[in-house]
Amino acid sequence: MLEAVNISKEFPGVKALRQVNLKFYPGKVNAVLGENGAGKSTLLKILTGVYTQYDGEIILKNEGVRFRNVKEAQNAGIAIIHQELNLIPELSITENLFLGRELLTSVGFLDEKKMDEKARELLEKLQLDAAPRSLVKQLKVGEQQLVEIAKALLVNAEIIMMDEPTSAITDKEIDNLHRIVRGLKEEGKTIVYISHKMNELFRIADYYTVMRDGCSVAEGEMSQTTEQELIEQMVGRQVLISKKEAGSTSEETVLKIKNLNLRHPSVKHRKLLTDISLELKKGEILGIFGLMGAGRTELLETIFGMNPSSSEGSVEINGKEKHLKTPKEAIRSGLAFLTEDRKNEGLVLGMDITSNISLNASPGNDFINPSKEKSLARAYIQQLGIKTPSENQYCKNLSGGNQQKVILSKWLAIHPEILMLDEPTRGIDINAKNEIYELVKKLAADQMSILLVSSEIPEILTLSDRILVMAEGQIKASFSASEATEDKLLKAALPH
Amino acid sequence: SCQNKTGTEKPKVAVVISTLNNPWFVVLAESAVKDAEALGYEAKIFDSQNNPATESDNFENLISSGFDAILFNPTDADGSVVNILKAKEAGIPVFCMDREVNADDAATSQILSDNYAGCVSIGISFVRALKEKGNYVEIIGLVGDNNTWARSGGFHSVVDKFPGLKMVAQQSGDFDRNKAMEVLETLMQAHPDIDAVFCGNDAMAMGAYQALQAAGKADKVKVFGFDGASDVIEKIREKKIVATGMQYPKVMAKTAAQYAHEYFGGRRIFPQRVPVEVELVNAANVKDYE
Amino acid sequence: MTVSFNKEFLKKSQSLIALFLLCLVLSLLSDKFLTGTNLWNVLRQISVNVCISVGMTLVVLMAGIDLSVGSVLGLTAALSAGLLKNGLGFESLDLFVGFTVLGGVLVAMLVGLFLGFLNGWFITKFSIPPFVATLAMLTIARGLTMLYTQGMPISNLGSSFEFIGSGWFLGIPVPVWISAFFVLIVLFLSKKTTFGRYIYAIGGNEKAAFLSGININRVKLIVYGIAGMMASVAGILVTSRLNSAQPNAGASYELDSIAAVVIGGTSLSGGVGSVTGTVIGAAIIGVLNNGLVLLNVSPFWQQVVKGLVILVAVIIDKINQKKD
Amino acid sequence: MTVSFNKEFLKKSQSLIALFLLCLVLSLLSDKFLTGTNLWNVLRQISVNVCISVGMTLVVLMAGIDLSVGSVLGLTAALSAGLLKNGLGFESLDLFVGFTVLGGVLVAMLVGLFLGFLNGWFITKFSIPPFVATLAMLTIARGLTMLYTQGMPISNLGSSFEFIGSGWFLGIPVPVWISAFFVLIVLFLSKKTTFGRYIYAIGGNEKAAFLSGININRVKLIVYGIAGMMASVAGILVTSRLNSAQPNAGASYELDSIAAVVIGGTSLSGGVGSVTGTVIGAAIIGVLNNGLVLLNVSPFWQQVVKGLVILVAVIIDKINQKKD
Ligand SMILES: Nc1ncnc2c1ncn2[C@@H]1O[C@H](COP(=O)(O)OP(=O)(O)OP(=O)(O)O)[C@@H](O)[C@H]1O
Ligand SMILES: Nc1ncnc2c1ncn2[C@@H]1O[C@H](COP(=O)(O)OP(=O)(O)OP(=O)(O)O)[C@@H](O)[C@H]1O
Ligand SMILES: [Mg+2]
Ligand SMILES: [Mg+2]
Repeated sequence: MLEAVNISKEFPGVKALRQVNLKFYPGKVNAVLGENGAGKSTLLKILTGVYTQYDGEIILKNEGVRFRNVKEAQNAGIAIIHQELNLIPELSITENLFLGRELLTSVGFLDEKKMDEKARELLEKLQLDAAPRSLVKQLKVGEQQLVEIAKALLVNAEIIMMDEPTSAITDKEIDNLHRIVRGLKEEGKTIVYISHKMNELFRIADYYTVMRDGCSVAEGEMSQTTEQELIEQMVGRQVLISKKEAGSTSEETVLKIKNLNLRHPSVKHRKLLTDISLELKKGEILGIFGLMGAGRTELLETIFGMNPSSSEGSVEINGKEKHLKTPKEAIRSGLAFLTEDRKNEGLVLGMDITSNISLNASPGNDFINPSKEKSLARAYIQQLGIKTPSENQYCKNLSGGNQQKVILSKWLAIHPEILMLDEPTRGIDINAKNEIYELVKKLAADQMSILLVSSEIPEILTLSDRILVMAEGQIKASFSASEATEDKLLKAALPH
Repeated sequence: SCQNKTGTEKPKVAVVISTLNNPWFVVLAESAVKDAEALGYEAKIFDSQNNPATESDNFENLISSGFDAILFNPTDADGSVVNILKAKEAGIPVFCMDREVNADDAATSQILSDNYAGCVSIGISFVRALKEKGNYVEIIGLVGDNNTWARSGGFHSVVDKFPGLKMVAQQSGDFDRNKAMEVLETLMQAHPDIDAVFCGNDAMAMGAYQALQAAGKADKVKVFGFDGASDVIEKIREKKIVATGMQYPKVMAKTAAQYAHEYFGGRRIFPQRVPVEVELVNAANVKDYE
Repeated sequence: MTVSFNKEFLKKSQSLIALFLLCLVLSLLSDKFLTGTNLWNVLRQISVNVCISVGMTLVVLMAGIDLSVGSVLGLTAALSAGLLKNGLGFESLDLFVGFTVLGGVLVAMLVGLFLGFLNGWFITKFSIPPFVATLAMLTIARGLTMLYTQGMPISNLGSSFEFIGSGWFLGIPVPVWISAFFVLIVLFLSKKTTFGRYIYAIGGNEKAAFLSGININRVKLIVYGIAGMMASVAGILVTSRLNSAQPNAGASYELDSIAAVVIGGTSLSGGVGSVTGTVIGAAIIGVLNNGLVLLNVSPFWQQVVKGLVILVAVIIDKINQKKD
Repeated sequence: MTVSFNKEFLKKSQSLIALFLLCLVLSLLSDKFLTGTNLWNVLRQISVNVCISVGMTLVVLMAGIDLSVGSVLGLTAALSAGLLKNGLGFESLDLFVGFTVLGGVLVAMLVGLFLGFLNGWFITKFSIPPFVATLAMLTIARGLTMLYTQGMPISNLGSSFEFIGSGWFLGIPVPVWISAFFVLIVLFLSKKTTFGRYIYAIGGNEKAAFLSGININRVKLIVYGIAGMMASVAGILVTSRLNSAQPNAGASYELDSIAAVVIGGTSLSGGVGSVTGTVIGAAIIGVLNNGLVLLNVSPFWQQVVKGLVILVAVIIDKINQKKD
């Protein structure tokens, strides 16, 4: 159906693709695997007319094509969900869905009604509970990702490419998406699917291609391979993920939250958080699990001082009551917060890696110490395996997973007492994920306390000493590491 | 300066003008150029954009590019003094046109149009036309411009002596025809019964006249301007505008160019101030003005 | 963007509150303010700024800016006046083309459109920041105006031309008809067509708009073209009002226009705002100018008061928005 | 932001190429251009714009804008001149305070700082768009200047004051020393301090900066304060050069200043750019003004040529950047 022949692409200082050859088959889910920075997104962008400067050839239905812009690829029947969200925050869901392919009335004007109707249908199909007219900026990242998916489903494309469509959504929505993908597959469409979640790939994919360092290194039927084999092809060696050993936490309470409540910003009498109480011990990793919209992000944000006027309750750090009114105060009190939305809240994309890592690393330090910052940046590049030509690379030029690593470095660099992680391994490849797990475990062993929010049950189970389950803004259950299982967590997380 | 020039090279005359954003000054500048060229010199206009700092830049630049005389229309009576002194230091004669600078023996000579005196005569004609009684509106020019205050001052020095004449509003029209028209449109709402309008220049007088005409009051309200612009002269002929002060940009330009010519010829003694009278133009004498 | 009668709508119409308050205060301070003639005066006076500003709104919605509107106004005004008065002569061909009022107006609008396209072309073709490209056009067009007019006004353009700026039609001043006509067209364009949607999309997130297959350069080109054309319409209004084209007509109008757009709630970073908001913004500025003269506030104090009122208007707006 | 001698650096210095080309052309066209006096003239002439523009650079880097610089220049210039000339009298207390040159300068700078803070306060406290807040300040400060001066210049301020604007020190004009001094300070501030990094971060991604614990409001307040203070420094330069404070000094300087910033490669949407770029931008404008006068280009044509050269300069810049 669609074939890439000897495609190469170079960015200043980076050879992103070297002579990539691969094929995508109709009626199949074609998975593309590879570490962060292997070139997956770049390849998809070439195949969809985003990048027009490249060497090599694209063959679509046995004919060579060269798209000069996005529209041409669209017209050729190719739809794509980009890895980075590409929505327009100030426009409504409907307006975003139909952008560039609006429905018109017979006289040629916008047919709002019809578009809203279709949007509502589509949202229902994806089980996204939002009005078609609500603005995209009011949606959380996960919801936005669903909108992005809906956008690709809207056009009747023959080839649908999905670049990490599930990085921000939870298992429930993933199942939903997979149902839809299977439907498309049955219609004979070509699906290209990128994900770092191995178990997911084994559930949905039929055929795979592995990329490494800008080359395609292996391909085959999904049913003929194993996770270990794939990982070895991606990474070049074995990766073993080990569970955190119990018992390294002390009895000293670092963070104590009592009766935390958060009002809804616009709807009166609605609460986003209700009577949350929890304790975090020194050196403990406390996992917080929940489905999308459970309020986990709100909880972390509130602790971090981002909702001072709409929240009540007490937050104690090291036994001292704190009224944190800004992130600055929170950071001063020893908190760090890795947000889930890296593009809008995490990175200054126009600055280089060094500056981003040092951005909040120097409280009370008025002057920049270039050599110190440089060695700091280099240390983290090394430690987290950030794939970049140098520490002076602009963050906007990094692959998604590597951007995530830069944000993590930025927070680690201030050596917080309490580290709050909101979906820390979103979009991170399996190898790097493992490295981050090891790092988190080591930090905990060094007496850092960690609040871990994740939608990936294996991640929660691997890392946590204790697990809280949230639903509808409340804590519904608490498990120790030994008693928690996937089943129990899921059951507790379902809203009643 | 010119003494060092060889005979083959024509002396260069700079015309530094306060602004080209106003037709009156365009006439002044272009006449000066024409007259200088007619006398056989190369001449060139510098626009100070109503900004003494820009004027300063102009002076520095023209001094370093070797001009031999300056026909100068200053932006400001005080702010321009340093500039003239700079030229003097470089041995370049400066002949002021129209506007005065507050320094003796800085400029070689000043050929001046006396805005204050001109508006005194307008004031006198104003008092007569209104028979010492009535309500009037004054539309002044740009509030930061010193001509604005010279004109307003001259006018009021006469008119304020007559208690029967009451100024019901004083507003700025920025020397702009459109702005003056809009201002008067609005003022007529608050003061429907005015008898006269005095405007700080002729562009504003035209705007005021048009506002009155549109409101059907052109024959009841007497309009006075200043400058001697041709469209106002025509309106005076049609008895639609009462009077204006005729300034002579062309005469001033010619005199200045002539002085420069004589300076090159060796003359060094010039009168410090040469007043060029502002003449009152009204229906009685309008036929003398083409 | 679809306006239904809900909170969203109330939120959007907050600048109306500032306008109403302003009118209320003025009508208390002066019994002349709320008279028919005065209100028609205000409407006629703002129609020039409204024409420029609706075009500017589209540009700003797209996260652009057009500093050249005042100069384009001046140049097209001078051109149309020159053509009307002197026609177009080709001496070598012994050819002379006279222009009717309609002809002069059309040429002006075409030239405005062309200058706007030129702005858009530089901006899209060489990815020059809009600020720089239109600043260059500001200077160039003003220079060309001066060259064309030799710094002198072109006057006496005939009474049928004057009618455009000073006439009345069905009890309403002609400039008000004209500006209302263009407001409606641009409003419609911005709200009901794909083109308008694309403008918002580009301002909201240019990259996302690009990835949705929108031809961004084309949209930009057209929007700058419209802005140029609207400036020329304003130029015709000013010229016909005075029955004379002034060489410095329109100088610094860009600031007034951007002020109307921004006071009307359109964000300079694009994507948020509306043409209706701009009309309200222009009305606030116009009413303020009128009120200050009506109350005979001294010209020295006027500027101070004007600045304060603009601040207060925007603060009222912001406080009301926050309450929601 | 760390500048090492690599491609990045070359890319940043592209506007230098435009400046060099411009100088080359001018020195070929006029033998007066490359003379010592002329170059000092150019440097002295641009020092006012440079002073304003380095402050403006910080504001624009933060995705803000300051339209009030020209008016703040005017007000502080008038104040310092007034104090120098007339001192400060409190009749009721029978008290009179005279001012030395240094005292007058300091008061002007403090007032500039204060007006800048006021801008910043409105912008952060009421989240008013910078364009509107500083536009209001533009009007208010100009009005206050008119009130203070009654529309008349304040002149004859004494020769020691005049020295600041017209004197020479170690063979270099004093204004050049002063502007160089401030350029270096602001350059250092923007590149070598965390405060400078915060400015870039806020312009690049305000939300991320906030979440990184940066006190955004404080940074904004200080930056607008600096911009106001730099405007007052420029005001002192202008006033002392003329030995007279003009009531409309600085009018429309904001455009020149923003032009210098943008031509120098700083993006109006913030986060990208540099103080060095701005100095080059100001130099391009200054050299151009100087060159056009040296070459005897008529004033009307000057505007046209100026616009074209600015376009070409920026296009050269862009094309060179694309090549990479
Ligand atoms: N615009 C750009 N400029 C410079 N380098 C770039 C640019 N975009 C991508 N790269 C580089 O190209 C390489 C491939 O990036 P790509 O985004 O394709 O990786 P990926 O396989 O999608 O990784 P991830 O799993 O993290 O999304 C990376 O080294 C990246 O840093
Ligand atoms: N600004 C807002 N306006 C309206 N509703 C909001 C806003 N922010 C959050 N919500 C709603 O609050 C609820 C909690 O959302 P939140 O994102 O905190 O959950 P979560 O458990 O972190 O989910 P996720 O996995 O998506 O991060 C959701 O129903 C969300 O739609
Ligand atoms: Mg990717
Ligand atoms: Mg979340």
